[in-house]
Amino acid sequence: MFNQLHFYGGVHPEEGKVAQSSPIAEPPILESYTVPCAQHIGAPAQPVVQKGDKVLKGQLLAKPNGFVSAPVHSPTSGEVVELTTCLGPMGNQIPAIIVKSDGEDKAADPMPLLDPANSAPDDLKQRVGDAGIVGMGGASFPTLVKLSPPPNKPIDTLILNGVECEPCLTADHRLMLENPDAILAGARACATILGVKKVMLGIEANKPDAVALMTERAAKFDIEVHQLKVRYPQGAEKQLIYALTGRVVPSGGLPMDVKCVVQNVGTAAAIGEAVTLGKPLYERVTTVTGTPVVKPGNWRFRVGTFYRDAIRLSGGVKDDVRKIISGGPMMGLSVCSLDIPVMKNTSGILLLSESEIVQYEPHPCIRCGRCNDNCPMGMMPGILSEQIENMRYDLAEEWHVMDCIECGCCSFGCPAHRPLVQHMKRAKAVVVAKRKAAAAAAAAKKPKA
Amino acid sequence: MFHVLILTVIGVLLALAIGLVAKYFGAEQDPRADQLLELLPGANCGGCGFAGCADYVKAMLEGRAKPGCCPGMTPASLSKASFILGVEAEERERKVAVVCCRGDESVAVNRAFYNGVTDCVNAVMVANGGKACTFGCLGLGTCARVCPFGAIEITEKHLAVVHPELCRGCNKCVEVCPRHIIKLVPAKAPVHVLCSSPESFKIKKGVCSAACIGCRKCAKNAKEGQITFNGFLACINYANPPEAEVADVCPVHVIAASKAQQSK
Amino acid sequence: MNTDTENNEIKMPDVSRLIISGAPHYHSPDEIRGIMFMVILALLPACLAGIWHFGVRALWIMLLTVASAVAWEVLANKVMKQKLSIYDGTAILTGLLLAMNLPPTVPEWVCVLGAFIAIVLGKMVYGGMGYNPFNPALVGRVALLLGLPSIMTHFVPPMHSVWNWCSAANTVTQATPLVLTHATPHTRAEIVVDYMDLLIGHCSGCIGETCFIALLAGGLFLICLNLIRWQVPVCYIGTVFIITAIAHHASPSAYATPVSHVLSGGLALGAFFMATDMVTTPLSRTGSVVFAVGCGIITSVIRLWGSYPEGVSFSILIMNALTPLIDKATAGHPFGTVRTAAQEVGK
Amino acid sequence: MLGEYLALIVGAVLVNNFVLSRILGICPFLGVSKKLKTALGMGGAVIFVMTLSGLVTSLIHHCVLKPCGMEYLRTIVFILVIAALVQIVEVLLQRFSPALYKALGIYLPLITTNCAVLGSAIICAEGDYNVIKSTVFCSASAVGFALALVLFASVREKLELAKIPEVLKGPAIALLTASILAMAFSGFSGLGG
Repeated sequence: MFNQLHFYGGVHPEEGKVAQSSPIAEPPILESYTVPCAQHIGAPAQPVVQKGDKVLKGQLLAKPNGFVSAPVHSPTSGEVVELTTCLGPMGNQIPAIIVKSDGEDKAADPMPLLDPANSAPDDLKQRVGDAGIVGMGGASFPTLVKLSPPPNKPIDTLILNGVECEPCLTADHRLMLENPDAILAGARACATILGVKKVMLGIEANKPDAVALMTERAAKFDIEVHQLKVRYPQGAEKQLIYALTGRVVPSGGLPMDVKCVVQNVGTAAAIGEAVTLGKPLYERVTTVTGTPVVKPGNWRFRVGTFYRDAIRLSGGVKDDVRKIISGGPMMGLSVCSLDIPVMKNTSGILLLSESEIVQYEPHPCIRCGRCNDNCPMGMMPGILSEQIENMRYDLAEEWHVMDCIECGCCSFGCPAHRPLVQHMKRAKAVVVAKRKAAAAAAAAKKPKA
Repeated sequence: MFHVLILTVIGVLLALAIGLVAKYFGAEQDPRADQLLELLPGANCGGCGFAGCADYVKAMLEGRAKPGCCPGMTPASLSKASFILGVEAEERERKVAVVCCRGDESVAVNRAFYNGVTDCVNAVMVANGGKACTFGCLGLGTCARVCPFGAIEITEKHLAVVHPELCRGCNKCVEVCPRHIIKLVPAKAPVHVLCSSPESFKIKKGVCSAACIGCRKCAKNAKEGQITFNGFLACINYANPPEAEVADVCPVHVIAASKAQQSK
Repeated sequence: MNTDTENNEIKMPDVSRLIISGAPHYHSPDEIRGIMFMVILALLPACLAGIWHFGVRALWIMLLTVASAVAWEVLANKVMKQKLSIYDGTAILTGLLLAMNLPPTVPEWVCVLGAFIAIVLGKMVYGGMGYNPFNPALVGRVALLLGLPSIMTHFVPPMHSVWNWCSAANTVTQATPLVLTHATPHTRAEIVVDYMDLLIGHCSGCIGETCFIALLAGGLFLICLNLIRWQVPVCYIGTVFIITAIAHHASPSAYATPVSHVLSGGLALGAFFMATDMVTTPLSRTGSVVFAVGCGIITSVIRLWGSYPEGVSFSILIMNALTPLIDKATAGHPFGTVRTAAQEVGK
Repeated sequence: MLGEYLALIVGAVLVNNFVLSRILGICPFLGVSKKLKTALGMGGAVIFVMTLSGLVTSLIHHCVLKPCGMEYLRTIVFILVIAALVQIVEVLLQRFSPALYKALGIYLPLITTNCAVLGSAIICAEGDYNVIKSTVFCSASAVGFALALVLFASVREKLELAKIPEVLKGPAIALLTASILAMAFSGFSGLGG
């Protein structure tokens, strides 16, 4: 209690975790599921089924296309109706497979069971890839890639991220309370794969029940549980590593540069189930919440469930909904349709009513320095924003815009209501494009010279 | 007389010092560099493929580039530059940018109200922008802001329009457009297809009443190979462009006569 | 699966009313107007002290300056064809700060002129709130001080009656405590400065700067609300204290005691309300400390060795000019940078 | 002795700052202050030229003009010397820092006619400073000039991002800012005796 670990900067928005006491519910089988083939960063998976094929629950629908990719499995048994596209949370069309369920929900034969502590690391790694596991905290980076650090980057610490610093979301919290053994088994499997001894689990102090339970269970797995200060963005990789180990991830670097690998508890649970039960990733715990929702709660949704169905299962809405957000209120994506499927990284569906949405008009920066104090990366969002407004991306690059982790603390606290993080996202996109073009130009020049 | 002597002595001594320094520390400079720089537009737009006008001049002097690379040079200054460099003048086709979308607010459907930074790059990052057509111009003016020649206008109905008489074809707007709907085309081309969506008729019809419906009437009224199709989208073959009359047969008026030709 | 009946009962979101916008979707309730209001509130004790000491004319000066500041801003908005910007409260605050920096005997036209210099030349020509490099109120005050020295240094002893109308005509001039401490060494010995008088502001000076306790209360209020950084007043006053203490220790007859330096003049007003002005001071905490220490050094140097008795306004303006450089110097180290540099060296 | 030089330096840098108090050298002050980097380069160039010109002119003053009783030739001789010095600096800069040479542009030859350089030399001659004193004075003045230039450039870099009304952009706002800076510096009056 007295020694809560933390990082520099950050904010403390209203927590709004109304769904934290409602247990994870099982939704009924829906008529059909629209399973997107691009649920991860990297190349979309390649469908291996055709229209009219009969599939079973957990059967492979699409295979990975390249190293940075992940397979997709069927959420239920039934028939493949169509290979089409659907709207993703980013607003773009992504390839998808529609599976019409037969109502029997018959599972395919599970993959052979493995022992998280004693199986061969390569077998376990293979399983993580086969089960289609991706980072379930939001970034959806294929976990197999994360667990395959290059040989020149030794890893000595595995960090489990049970922070869930986003307000409103409670999925990871419930998962830690209801399925701690899967998380710990998954953590052990990851540790075996990476060959590390030290495993740390960080939980924010606003979840004392989860801290107590995990501490009790983790003892026999030799996993340290740490309580962290309630401060957003405590769950950001670089901040979490700093709070737990005191190591600073270098600018532009990855956790592996400081010998760490960070896994979300949801991902760990999925790995645990894939290893001990042989079950691929086709369902996840998602929070449906927000003041307009009649019955906010946590659900174990199958991948491919439309937001429309998720909201309907939660009893619909009672107010006028003005914003639907995929994820939490600080970093989530606002979406413009209900026909978007729940994906492997959908940690929450948040609805905001008229009174909660902010439609401010930005004022000029009054240089109060709050963004600077709030920024967990110690940047100067205020000055950067003015530079970016004037299209001075060169200056912005000089003032370290590329270090931004897009947590939104600056915009959250800005009394002038400036779109600070939005400006920085744009600058990052522009700078990345510029660097790519420069690299391409350099590559084109080289052979001549 | 004595003061004249003193002044002369001081002057001679100083001249000697300057001469010595210039001899031992002086740097060579090509006198042609300044002349060439004067002939360039000086907008540092990067359209030549070099980092600004001065860099291009350097490249020309070192023989790494030809005088025709700058899209903004007038033919007269181009021939002067060729003369200075002592190379053959090269004919260069004038190119202009064209925004391949005519879906302004009156014809295109908005699927949601976008409340954020007035910039297309930002809008695309938020649920792909408010416009339902993912190939439609968002009209938030990113291209107009990067144009060094002020050639792009955002209409009242939020659509970017290039004024070909001002456009120098520097490619900046083409690079910055997050929807990739601005194209660099020969200024001579008589018609353009003002739509970029190759999606199916079903999807396009729901989102924009000014989209190319893929009826192929234009292709039938043009010669072989002048109009090709990419999915449901008619594409002008700029190497062999069709006549301006093709525009008249288009039922949705998505094929429009080029403004550069109209203004002539 | 009786979806039909369910659909009848369950209300679903109306997709056509959805708004899309970039994260974050939550926002803290703070806004500029609220901050400005709090700063004005924090200035009130000092205003009341000014009225108590210098009579109701002080109130009149303050109201007039604030009103003309607002009027000039409206006029500038109209001329520049901008949206009205007076609602953010910065014009009121600037006017009030300027008034508190005027002696109670100033003629009315000086208030209007000062407000013009502060608002129009100090702020609006730069594009309005947020873009001005110098503190507008101080620009107004320093311009008046240099242009109209006799009017701006016509200080009177405090009145004992609130209803006294202390215009220049019916008052006698009295030197401020700082002018006295700035005096020649042999007269200094005779001056006995009563710290209690300085604390409650029972001495001559500008309307808002005399009462240390009232200013301290306002400053503490702002620090508690986290609207100003406590480091700024502490470092500023601390630096002045240390430098004047060294000077006093070296030559007690030539230099006044550090306590009297801290309590007298515009130091408290400057340290709590001017050096903490958000727009014209560095963004980062480190930068603020550098700024405050710089202000302290310049103030002490001008007070001890310059020809002006008071250096607070000048020092803050000079440090305002240094602010971009300080920002640039303190922006160099985001989280993680140091390590990269070390690694690059390692490579 | 030391105190005298300290007073001289403080006086030249802060109190009688060439730009902000004597209003000398305004041309490069306004012209080369758009970017901090060029301002630093210009400041360096001026410090170099002024120190050297202070040394050379006072040598000429003491060794040639005064013994010959030809103080009336002062202005023309000093201009000659300064012009030659600037030429040399230009050649050296072009060789060793072409980027800075390009950035300074026309303002580098303009140091020739920079009244600050001539002004400092004439102030020294008028006050009949000895060689060391005039060199110190000239370099201190140049430091003051560079200080004002750098301060001003940093403020102007910030103003570049401000929404200044179109009519006031450029020299208008620069002059206004310079006047406020000059007012701020006037607070130093009386320092250094």
